[in-house]
Amino acid sequence: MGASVQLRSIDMDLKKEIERLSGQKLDACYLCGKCSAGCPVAPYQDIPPHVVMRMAQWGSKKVLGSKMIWNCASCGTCYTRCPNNIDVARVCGALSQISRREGLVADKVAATLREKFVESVKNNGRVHELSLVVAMKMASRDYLGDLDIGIPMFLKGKFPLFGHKIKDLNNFQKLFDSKKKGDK
Amino acid sequence: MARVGVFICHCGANIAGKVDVEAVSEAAINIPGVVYSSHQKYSCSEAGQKVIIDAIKENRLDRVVIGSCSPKMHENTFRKTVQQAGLNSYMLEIANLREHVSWVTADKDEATKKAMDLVKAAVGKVSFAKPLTPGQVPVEKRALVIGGGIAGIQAALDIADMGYEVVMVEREPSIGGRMAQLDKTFPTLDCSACILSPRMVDVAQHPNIRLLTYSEVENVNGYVGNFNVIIRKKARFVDERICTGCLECMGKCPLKKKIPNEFENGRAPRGAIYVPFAQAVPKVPVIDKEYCRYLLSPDPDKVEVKEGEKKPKRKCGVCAKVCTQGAVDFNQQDELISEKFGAIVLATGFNLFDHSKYGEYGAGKIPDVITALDFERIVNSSGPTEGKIVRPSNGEKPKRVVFIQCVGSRDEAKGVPYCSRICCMYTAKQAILVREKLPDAEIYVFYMDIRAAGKGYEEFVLRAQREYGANYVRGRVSRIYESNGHMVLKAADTLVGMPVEMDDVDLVVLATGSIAREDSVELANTIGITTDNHGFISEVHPKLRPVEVPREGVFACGACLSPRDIPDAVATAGAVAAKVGVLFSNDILMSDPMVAEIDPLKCAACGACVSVCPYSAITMEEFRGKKFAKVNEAMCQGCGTCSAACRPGAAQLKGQTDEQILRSIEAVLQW
Amino acid sequence: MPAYAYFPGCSLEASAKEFDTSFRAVFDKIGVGLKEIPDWSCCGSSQVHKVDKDVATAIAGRNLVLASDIGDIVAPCAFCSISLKEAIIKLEHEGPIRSTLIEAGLEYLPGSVSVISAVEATYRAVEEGLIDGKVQSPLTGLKVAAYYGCLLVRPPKIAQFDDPENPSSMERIMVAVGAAPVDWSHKTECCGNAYIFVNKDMTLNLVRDVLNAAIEANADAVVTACPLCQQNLAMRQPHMKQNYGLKREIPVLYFTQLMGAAMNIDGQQLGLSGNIVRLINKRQQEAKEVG
Amino acid sequence: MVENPKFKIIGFFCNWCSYAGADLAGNLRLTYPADLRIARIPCTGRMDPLFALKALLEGADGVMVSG
Amino acid sequence: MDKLELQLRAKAIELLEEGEVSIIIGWGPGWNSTKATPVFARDGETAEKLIFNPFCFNNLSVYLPRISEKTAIIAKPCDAGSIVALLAEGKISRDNLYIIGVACQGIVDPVKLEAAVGSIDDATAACLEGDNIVVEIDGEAKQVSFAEVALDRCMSCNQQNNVFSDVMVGEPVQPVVGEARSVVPEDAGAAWWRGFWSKEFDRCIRCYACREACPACYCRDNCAVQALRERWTGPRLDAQEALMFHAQRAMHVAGRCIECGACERACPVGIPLTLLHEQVGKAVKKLFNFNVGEKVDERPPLETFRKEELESGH
Repeated sequence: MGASVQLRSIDMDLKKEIERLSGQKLDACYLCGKCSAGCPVAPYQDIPPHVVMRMAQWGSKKVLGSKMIWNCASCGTCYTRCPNNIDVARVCGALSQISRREGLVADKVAATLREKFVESVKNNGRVHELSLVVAMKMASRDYLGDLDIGIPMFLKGKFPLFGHKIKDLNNFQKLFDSKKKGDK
Repeated sequence: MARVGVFICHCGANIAGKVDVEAVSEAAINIPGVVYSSHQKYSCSEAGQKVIIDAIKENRLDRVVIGSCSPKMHENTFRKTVQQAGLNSYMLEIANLREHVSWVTADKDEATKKAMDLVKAAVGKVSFAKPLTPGQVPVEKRALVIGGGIAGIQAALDIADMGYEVVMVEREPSIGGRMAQLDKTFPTLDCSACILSPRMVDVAQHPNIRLLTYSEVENVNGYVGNFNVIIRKKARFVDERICTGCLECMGKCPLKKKIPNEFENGRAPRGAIYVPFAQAVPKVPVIDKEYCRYLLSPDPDKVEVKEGEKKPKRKCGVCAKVCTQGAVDFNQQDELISEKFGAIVLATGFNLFDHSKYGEYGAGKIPDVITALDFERIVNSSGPTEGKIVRPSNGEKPKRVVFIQCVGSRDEAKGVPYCSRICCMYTAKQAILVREKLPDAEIYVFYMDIRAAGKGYEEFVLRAQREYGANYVRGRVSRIYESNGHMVLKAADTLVGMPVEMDDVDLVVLATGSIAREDSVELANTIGITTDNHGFISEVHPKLRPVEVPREGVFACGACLSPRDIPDAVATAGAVAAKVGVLFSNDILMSDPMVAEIDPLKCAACGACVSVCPYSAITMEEFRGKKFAKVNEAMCQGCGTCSAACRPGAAQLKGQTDEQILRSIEAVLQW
Repeated sequence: MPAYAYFPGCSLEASAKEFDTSFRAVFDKIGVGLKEIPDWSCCGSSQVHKVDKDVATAIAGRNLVLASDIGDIVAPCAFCSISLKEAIIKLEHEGPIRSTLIEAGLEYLPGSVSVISAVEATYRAVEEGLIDGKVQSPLTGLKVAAYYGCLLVRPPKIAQFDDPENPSSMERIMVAVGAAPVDWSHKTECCGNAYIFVNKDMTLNLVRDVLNAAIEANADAVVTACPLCQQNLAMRQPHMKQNYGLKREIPVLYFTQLMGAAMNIDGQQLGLSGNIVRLINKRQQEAKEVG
Repeated sequence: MVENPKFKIIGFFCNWCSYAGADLAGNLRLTYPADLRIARIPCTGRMDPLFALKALLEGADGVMVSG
Repeated sequence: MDKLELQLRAKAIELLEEGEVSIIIGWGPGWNSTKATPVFARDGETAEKLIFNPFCFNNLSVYLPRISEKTAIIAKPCDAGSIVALLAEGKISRDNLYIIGVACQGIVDPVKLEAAVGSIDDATAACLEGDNIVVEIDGEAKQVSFAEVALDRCMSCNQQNNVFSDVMVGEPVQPVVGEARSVVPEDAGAAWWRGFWSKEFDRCIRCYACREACPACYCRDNCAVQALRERWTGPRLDAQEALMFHAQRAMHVAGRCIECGACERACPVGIPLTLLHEQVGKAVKKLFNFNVGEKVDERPPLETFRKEELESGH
C-alpha cells in the first residue's frame, strides 16, 4: 500500500545532518550485521541496528520514527566489534535528536527520561535520582510497580528527598550554550 | 648555439580543437634557440614522422621539441624518429599538449597560452640536453627461486625446462608449502597432495634445479643480470648426501610425541628429528636444535671439569645410534653459500590471520573454535585424527557445525580491509567435506557476501547449499561463548533483519583471512623492493606488469603478491617463468642511459649522495689521495635523489640535469 | 601518600551509597588518599550526550578542570569514568568547547589530568602491592562472578583498560583478597541499565541472562563496579524468579564491599547485609575443613 | 564560481605517479584551471627544494610538488 | 700572562715535540687587541703566540677539511660542534685530529662592542677584567659590562664546558649572563621577514666572505653559486639574486650549521646571517628532532635515506 521506499534520491541533507551530529561516516558501513548480532537490546526492538544504519545511509526519514534509536543502551558492544569502527550508538543518538526535533518520537517514555535527566542536570548540576524516578513513574503510568524496591531504598536513605545543587550553578549553565558556538 | 626545431601536433581535433596550434607554432619561432617551427595533423603518423625527419635534415636541427600527447604515449616512437634523422635519440623533448592542456582546459585562450608555456619549457630543457648512449650489462643466466610452495615449484620447473639453471631456496625442511597442508582443492575436490606430490618430485629430480631446503636468503646485492646472493643453509644435522630416507631415526626419538608439528598446525606431535610430513621432499629429516636433547646438553669438551669429577656425557644421541648410514652429524654448522644469479623470483607465499585478536570469538582459547587450516588437517586422512571430523575438546563427532567467513578479512578494526579471495570457496568446500563425512550434521555458514568469481566456483557454492545442505546465513557473528559443553553463537540474519542466536553448537570453523608472511617486509628490504601497507610485495603495475617488482630482474608470483588461489598462483608462476625467459634470451642488456653521473672534479666528497641513494648505487672511491663518489650505472634507477642532495652540483642525472630543469623553469616564467 | 581526585558521581551520592562508602573505606585502609573534587557536577554521560554531545563534553570538562589542581581522577561509576575519559579525548581537538569552558571561567589544558575507574585504581593498587598485609580474613572458598558490564572496558578506544571482550582485572583483585573467581560467559554483556523505566521486560530479560550465566558457573555472588549494574542485577530477583525463569537468587555486590570484608572493615561502613556476612563465613569455614 | 585571476603555478610531478595521474585526468577529460604548468621529474627525490625557490623568485605564483 | 694561555702553549709545544701532530691551529694576537687571528704553528716559536680570550671569534674548524696532515686544533664549544658535524659527514678523519678543548664563557660581538666604546679599530689595548671588557682608545680606558657586548648566541648557550675534545685545557667557567637583543619582533610573520631580508640583502655585495668563513661550506671552488652551467644565481647585484644565494647557502647548510655566527662576523656589510641560519635550524630541529654537532655517527637529516621513506610510496 505505497509502503515501498523510494530509492531514487537519497536525502543528502538528512544524511549529512546525521553524520554531523554523530561524527560517524555512514557509508563506512557495509551492513554485515555484527552490530545487530551483538546488540543486547536489538531483539526487543522494531528494527535492528544495521537496518538503522541502512536507512540512515539512504537518509530515509522512516528511521526517525523507529524505537531502536531511542532504546540504544550505549553499551558500546557494536562499536567494540564493528569491523569498520563505526559507533552505532552515536548514530542512534543523533537520530533520536533529529527525531525529537521533527516530532517523530516513537518511544515517548524514553524521550521523557532523557528530557527529565537533562533537566535535572541543568537545574541542579547533578542528577537527583528520586525526582527522576518519580517523573519516570508518572510518564510510564506504572505508579505502583517496584514500590517493593523503592520503599526500602528510600528508607535506607538511598533516595534523599532533596537533591544537591552545585554552588557554581550560574557558570555551569553557561556550558549548555556550547552548541551554538560549535555550529558557527 | 642550439638549433631547435619545434613541431606542434594537431592530434586531429584533440589538440587543435582547444589549442590554437598555428599561434603556438608561430610564437615558438621566437623562443631563443628555435630555428624552425611547424605544425601538422598527426605527428605520430608515418607522414608526420617524415616531415620531422626531413625538417631536421634540411634545417640542420640538432634538437627537437614535439608538442603532442603525453610522452608516456609516444616518446619512444619519436626517439626513433629523431634517430632516423641522424640525431641522438635523447635530443628530444615532448611538450604534453593533449593530456595536460587541451583535454583538461575549458577556455581556448588559456589553453593556447598554457601550451606555449609548455613548449617554452621543453625548448629550455632540450637546449641543454646532451647525447646519451645506453650502457651494456652481461646476463648471468641462472635464476633464484625463493619459496618452494606451488608457485615457486611451478616457476622453477618452467624456467628449468627452458634450459636455464635454477636454485630453489625453501626455509622449511621440505618444499610443498601451504598446498601440501590442504586436504582437497576446490572446485574439483581433487586431493591436494595427489596433484602436488608429483610436482615436488619433479623439482627434486630435475637436472637443472638445485634444491636448498631449510635455507634462507641472507643478502642480495647487484643488479639485473648480475645479482650476488648469500644463502644461509641452516644446519640440518643430517647429511643429505648419505641419508636414505628410511626414517628409522624418527621412530626412536624420545621426543617423538612431544613437539607440536607445524605442518599439522600444531594439532599433531613430531619428534626433535623429523620430516614434516610423509611426502616430504627431500625425504631427509632435520634435527630441531631448539628441542634435541643431545644438542641442548652441554658439550663435554667445553665444560670445565673439577678434579675428581667425571666428564659429563652428552644426552641421548639415539638417532645417530640407529642410523645405519651414519648420516646424523651433530657437528654440522650453518653454511653460507654465495651464488650469482641473473634473475630472482619471489614465491614466499602467505600466512593466515591469527584469530586470537578476536576476543569476541574466544580469543583462540575455546577448543572447539578452530581455523580453516586446522580443519584441513583434521579432515585429512593423514592428519591428526586420520580424517575423522571430531571436536577437539572431547573427540566426539560434532552434530552442529558452524562456519564463519571473513574472520580478519574485510575488518579494518581488527584485521585487514581487503577480501582474502579464497575463503568463500574453501568454506564451501569444507561444508561439503563435512556433509560427506557426517551425513547427519547440521551445517551453517555465516557470510557477508559470496565471492565466487572463478571457473565453476559459483556452481560449487550453490552445490554446497543445494546438494549438501549447508545453510547459508547472511550476517556476521558477534560473539561465541561456551555454555554446558557446547557453544552459543550470537549472530544476525541481516536478510530478515533480526538478531539470531544459535546454541548447542559443537564445532566452529573460522575462515581466517590471508595475510602477508610476518617477515615479508624484512625480506623485501633485503632484496631492496617494496611492499604495500599490508606487507604484500608491490608489483610495478598491477594490471600491465603484474609479476614484475620495482627492482629490475626481480619477479614475484603466488600469494606473496596478494591473496590468491592455486590456479592464480600457478598462472602467475608461469608468467614469471616467461618473464625470466625473456630476460635470459639476451646475452647483454642495454641499460637506460638516464642515470646519474658524478663529476669527480666537482665532487666535495661529502658523501651525501652515498647516504641518500635508495638503491645503494653510489660508492666512495679514492684516486691519488682524492676521494670522490662514483655511480654504478647498472644499479642506478635514475631517480635523481643524489642530484638533489649534491651541493656543488657534481652529481647530475643525465637527461634531467640541474641546468636543464633550471632553464625550463626560466623558460616558462621569463622567456 | 598517593592521592586521587575523587569523582563520586550522582549515583554514589544516592542509590549507590554503599559503593561510595566501601570504596572510600578500602582506599583509606590501603593508604591511598581520595580528595573529593570540590563542587563537582554531572559527568555528562548516559542521557546528556545523546541530547547534545558537545554539552556533554563541556560539562565533563568542567569536572576535569576542577580536578586538575588535585591530581588524576578516579571515578567509580562506569558511566562517569567513560564519560570523563571521552571528554579528555574530545577536548584535545575541540577548540570551541574549550572556549565555552573559558567563558564559564574554566580553562582546560590538554594533558593536565587523566581519569581511571575504581577498578583501574584498585587494580593498580593491587599490582603495586598496596594491599599486601591488609587482607586479614581472606575470602577463601567464596566463588565470585566478576561482572564488568559494558562501559568499564568499552569502547576500548576510550576505556583504554583491560581486554574489552575478556577482561580479567576484577578477577585479579578478587584473587588478591582470597576469593575464587569463576570463568563465565556474560561478564561484559549489557544489563539494560537505565531502560528499566522504558522497557522493563527487555531489561529483566537481559538481567536474567546475566544472572543465570553466573549461577550456571556456580558462583556464590556477582561482583560489579557499576552502580547501575548493581541495582539492576540485585533489585528484582524475587520477581524474576517467579516470572522470568531466574534459576535462583544470587547476591550482587560491589567489588569494594567484598574487599572491605576481607580487610575486616566494619560491615556497617560497607553496607553488607547479614546474609552476605554469613555466606562469607560459611565458605571460609568449609574451606578450612577441606584443608 | 568566482572569477579567478590567472596564476602561473609550476608543478614538479613524479614521472611514475603524479605525472601519470595528470595524464589520467586528461584521459578522463577532467577540467581544471590552466594555471598549472607541470614539469616531469623522474621522482620527487630529484626535487631540489631550491628549484621551488628559483621558480618563485623568477615570478611563479606558486609551486606544487607531487609524488 | 694568562694561566690558560701558558697551559695552551705548553700543550701545543708538547704535541709538536712529541711528534703527535705536525701542525697546531689556534688563535694568536691580531693587528690590534680586539681582534684575534688564526695561527698555524709548526714549531714551538709560533706556538708561543697562542692565546685564548673573548676576542677569539673565528671558527677554526673551517681549516680542517683543507689540511690532510696530523693536526691539533684548539676548539671552543662552537668549533667543537662544527668538528663533530664534519666528522659525521666523514669529511675529516678522527685519526688525524687532536682536539684541545677550551671552556668558553662567551665571545665578544664586535658590532656591540663598537657601539658601546667607539671605534675599536683604534683600540690600543683590550681585555676582560672580571665581568667587564676594558678597551683603551686614544689613551682612554673605556669599560663596558661583558654581558652587554657578548654575542646573543652566548646568552642561551649551555655548552660552555662541554667540549668534544681529546684534552681540556684550563678550568671550567661560568657562562656570561645577559639578555639577547633580538631585532625580530615576536609576531614576525612572512611579510615582516620579506621586508627585513630584502632590506638586508640589498647590501650584499656577493663577496662570499660568509661562505669562506663557514666550516660547513667546504665545496670551495666548486660551490654551486659559481657553477657556470647551472647558473643558480644570475649576475645581477640585487636583493633577489642575493636572496637566492643566501637561501641556497642556508639550504646547503641546513641540518649541518652549528650557528656559530662566523658568517655574520665575516660579512663586511653586516648582514645578520645568523638569524637566517637560526630560522632554518629551528625547522630542521622540529622536523627531524636533530641537533647539529651532537653525534659523530649520525649524518645530517637532509642527506639520509630511510627505508620507511621508500615504503611509503615512490
